[in-house]
Amino acid sequence: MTMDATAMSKIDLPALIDAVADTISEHADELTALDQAIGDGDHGLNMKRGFEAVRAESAALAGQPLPEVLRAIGTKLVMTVGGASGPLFGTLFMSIGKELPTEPSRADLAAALAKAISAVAARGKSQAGQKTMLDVLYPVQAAVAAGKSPGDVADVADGAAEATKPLKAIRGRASFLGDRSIGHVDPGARSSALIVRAVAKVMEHSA
Amino acid sequence: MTMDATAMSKIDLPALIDAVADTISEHADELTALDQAIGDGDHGLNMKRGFEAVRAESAALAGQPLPEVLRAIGTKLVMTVGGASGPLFGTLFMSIGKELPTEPSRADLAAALAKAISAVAARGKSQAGQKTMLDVLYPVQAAVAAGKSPGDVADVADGAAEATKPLKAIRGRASFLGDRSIGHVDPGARSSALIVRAVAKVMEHSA
Amino acid sequence: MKKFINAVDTVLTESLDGFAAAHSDILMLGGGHKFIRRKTLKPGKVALISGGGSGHEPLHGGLVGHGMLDAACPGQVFTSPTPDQMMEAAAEVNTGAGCLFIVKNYEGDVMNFDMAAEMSEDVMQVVTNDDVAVEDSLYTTGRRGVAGTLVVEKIVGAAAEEGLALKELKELGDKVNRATRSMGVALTSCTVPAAGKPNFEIADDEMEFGVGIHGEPGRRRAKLQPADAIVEEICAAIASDFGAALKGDALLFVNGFGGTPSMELYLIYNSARKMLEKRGVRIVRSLVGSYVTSLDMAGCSITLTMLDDRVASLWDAPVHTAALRWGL
Amino acid sequence: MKKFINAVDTVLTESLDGFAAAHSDILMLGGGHKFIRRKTLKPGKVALISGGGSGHEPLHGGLVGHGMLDAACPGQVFTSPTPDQMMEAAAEVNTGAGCLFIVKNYEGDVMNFDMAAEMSEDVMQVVTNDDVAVEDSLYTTGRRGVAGTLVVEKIVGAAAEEGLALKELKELGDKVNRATRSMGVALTSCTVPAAGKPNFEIADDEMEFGVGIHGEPGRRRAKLQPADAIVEEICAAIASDFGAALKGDALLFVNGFGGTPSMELYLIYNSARKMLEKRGVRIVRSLVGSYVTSLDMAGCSITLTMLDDRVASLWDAPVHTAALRWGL
Ligand SMILES: Nc1ncnc2c1ncn2[C@@H]1O[C@H](COP(=O)(O)OP(=O)(O)O)[C@@H](O)[C@H]1O
Ligand SMILES: Nc1ncnc2c1ncn2[C@@H]1O[C@H](COP(=O)(O)OP(=O)(O)O)[C@@H](O)[C@H]1O
Ligand SMILES: [Mg+2]
Ligand SMILES: [Mg+2]
Ligand SMILES: [Mg+2]
Ligand SMILES: [Mg+2]
Repeated sequence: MTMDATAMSKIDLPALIDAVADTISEHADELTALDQAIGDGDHGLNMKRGFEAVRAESAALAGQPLPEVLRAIGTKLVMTVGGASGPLFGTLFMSIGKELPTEPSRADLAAALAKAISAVAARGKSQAGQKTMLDVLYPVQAAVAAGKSPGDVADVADGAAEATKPLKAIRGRASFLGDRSIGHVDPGARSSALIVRAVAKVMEHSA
Repeated sequence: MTMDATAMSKIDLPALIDAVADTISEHADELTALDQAIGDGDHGLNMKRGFEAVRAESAALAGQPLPEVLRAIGTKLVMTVGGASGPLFGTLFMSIGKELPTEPSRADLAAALAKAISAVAARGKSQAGQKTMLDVLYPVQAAVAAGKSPGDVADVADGAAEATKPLKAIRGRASFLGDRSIGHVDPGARSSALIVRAVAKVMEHSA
Repeated sequence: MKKFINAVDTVLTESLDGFAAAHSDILMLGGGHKFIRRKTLKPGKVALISGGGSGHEPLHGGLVGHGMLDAACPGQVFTSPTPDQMMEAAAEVNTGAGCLFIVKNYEGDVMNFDMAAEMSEDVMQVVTNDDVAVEDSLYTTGRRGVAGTLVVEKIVGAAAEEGLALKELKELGDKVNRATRSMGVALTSCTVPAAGKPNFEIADDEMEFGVGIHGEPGRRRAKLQPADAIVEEICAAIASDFGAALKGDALLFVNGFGGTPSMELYLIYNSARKMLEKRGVRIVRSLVGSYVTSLDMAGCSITLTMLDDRVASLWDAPVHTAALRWGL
Repeated sequence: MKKFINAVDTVLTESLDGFAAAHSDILMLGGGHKFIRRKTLKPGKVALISGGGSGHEPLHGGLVGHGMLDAACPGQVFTSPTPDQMMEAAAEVNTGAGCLFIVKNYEGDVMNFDMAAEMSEDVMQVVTNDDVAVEDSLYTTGRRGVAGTLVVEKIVGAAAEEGLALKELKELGDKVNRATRSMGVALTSCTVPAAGKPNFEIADDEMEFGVGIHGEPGRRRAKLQPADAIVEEICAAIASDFGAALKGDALLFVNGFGGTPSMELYLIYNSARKMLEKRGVRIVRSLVGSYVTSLDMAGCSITLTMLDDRVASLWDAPVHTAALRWGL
């Protein structure tokens, strides 16, 4: 199965929101534990608070077009997550929403993702290789652009998250640890991969 | 061997001071541990500070008559021990010094002890059976009055200290614990017994 | 033991040196670290002197200054000061109107202050005993003086500044003490530097109810409860002890024992305020913070003082000490 | 986890309610607990707004009041506040002269305040970054803002009270920040209520050197040292970072992280003061206490701010907040 415009526009948005909120909430303790190791131990709490707030508005968003919904999700995340991840994930969703047409093709999605990831990097003054969520987002965008299946994209995301382990953090709170940040998976990379996996599953089902 | 006036006046005062300071310092941790159980964990520290201060003046006191020395010891304890034990042990030594003639008989000692213990009880507004140092001092006085040998007096003191274990504290910090004070030896009773044992040993040697 | 120290024997003097250097505008040390005194004395004012074992900071040294104490005598950690300390402090800060000793009701403190009073002139004493956790009967040494002591020192300090005479101040102090009740709860013990380990061990789901301020065990060990349940039990004990006197305006003082963050203290305050107001008291003055501590002990106490207009205005009077400041 | 709480989700709001009730003479809460604001605003004065994750109390809410902040935005524990909080605070306390945001240099804080600034009018920002434990290079996110932030807020707050314009205040804030260096050491971690366990485990004879204020590990773990050795290492780091600027008058601020008793803080102050004066600085102002905390973390930081006469007099200017008070 490959991803196409049909799949995108057929997506069950409430199901998508539920799936993402579910995975984040289920993994909140794991994300917090990752953040305790090289950060301040709130990433799971932050993401859970944000995506549960999004879920609470899911019904209200149900009828609206995809770009609107994504923008609303982004705004909600900005207003509820806080920390570094709030503005960054918020910017990600807001930007995808801004860039995506109502009935997007795969190429539209790849392009929107590319722009949104640039917006995240601009907001974070960061780039690939600095042990952040970007180290998952860039390869995910590449995989989408290359036409990989949702499941394969999710595998790429998982691998990319795991691959942050040997990196030394240059951005984010973990950078304060210097070399001591080496040997741990970046929490934001892990949460990004979880979101990608959840989205991929829903897309596969709606295909 | 029994105690008599000769023994008393022949006593090597610097040796006596050393013996008491030694035993208190050696048992300071034990006394503190007893006080941690039912008090505030400072009894060993307090007593050690006091008797080491007394020891530091030992040379200066060497030439002086016994009553003077005892008064000086008491005053030094008052000015260095602090807590409840400072005024109480200070009063004990000061009063014995005040009551004792320069060449005391056993009867003199028993009488002086009786008066000094009353002074302690007055200062502490306390009496026998309240789980305090008095529960050692009263039987010690009785044993001295009864003509027991120094070694036997020290045994009485040890037994009396141990016998504070089942008592419920009515005076001192341990009384704040109510029934929870039961089952522990009173720290001041234990330090009193240690002092008696040290004094007894020195008296035996000078006999 | 995890502490910032150089040697257990010098903790107190090094800390006092730092304290005096940091607050040299307000206070100075007496010789041999025997007392902390106001830099500038007010001739003709009754001198207020308090003191007690160290480890309760900012009590009492942090309360030396305009509107509160003239001198504070720091004992060793959790050990009452010795009589020479109070005698020398009194000799130095008594400008002729006499001295009032404010003493927390522990036998050690009482006996040492008593001896000092016996050997000094023109001294009266107020003994604080606000801790309702301790039964006040013939079979105890009476209630402990705990956080309420700060309230007594503030009120009497303001009145002394106004020029009240020794006997009037003693009566006022006794009155404020009678109008004050406290009770504390601890989540951990604390470590006296020279002892090197905590006074008691306690499991992760337990608390000590009815503790004093010396890291000692309390009246009873219990399972840790939600904050509201803890506060309810403390407020009930305080209220029942006040009996019919529980009415009208009051000062609510939530005191941290040293290791409890202010986030939790304000949460406790929020809970206590509601529960006490439900019982018919009006909380018109408040104090929240770690003022009467037990080194690093985690825990807190709740103190309630019933106020009349006069006492309330003395509470509001200017104060300028290391720890308590307003109106100046 | 041993804390006085009812439920992890309500710790913050309950605590804020208590805080607002206890200090209702000085401040009040914004809707939805989004900010703490001065009760009485001063028309025509530039509004100072700070904020950050909670758990650092009394920073920042305890610094709202005359002579310091107009509003503080509390995030969740250790989590930067969200932009709507700063936007709503700005809308409410900006009386026409504009708003200065004082932001600690963490990416979360910076990004959230940036977003709020982009969506508000007439806002400038001062970003504090006083922590010398963190290398300031292209390969880091730059230095953290830690206890020095309080100094910036005090100085800029006094200048705002005098009527300085937004741009002047921004320049003053940047200048004070550049004249300020800090470094911290932790003996324990701390427990975020919602996480339920400490961020890191640490042995009884170890310390974390170069920590920030979020219970996170520091630059390096080391064996516990005597206080003088710890202070010497911190002072050396601060001094070498100041370089030639280390001369003349200075403010020495010894800050506790929450779990360290004031006895130890004053001992550290005593040691630091001597070591810095030996290096040629004159300590003419001092602050010692737990003002910029990490919940219940045991540890402390040392902050040094070089003072000129103008900055010293702004430090001395009257301030009346929950946590810092003098001259009023
Ligand atoms: N400048 C940045 N650019 C990209 N991602 C970042 C940046 N700073 C932080 N992150 C991401 O945010 C995650 C941390 O989020 P979170 O713990 O919620 O916020 P905080 O670090 O403020 O506590 C990191 O694991 C990292 O992936
Ligand atoms: N009122 C009293 N009468 C007699 N002995 C007392 C009294 N109060 C305390 N003690 C004795 O003092 C001992 C405690 O001394 P210490 O720990 O040095 O002082 P503190 O209790 O002030 O910390 C108790 O174990 C008890 O034997
Ligand atoms: Mg985090
Ligand atoms: Mg004791
Ligand atoms: Mg004691
Ligand atoms: Mg955070």
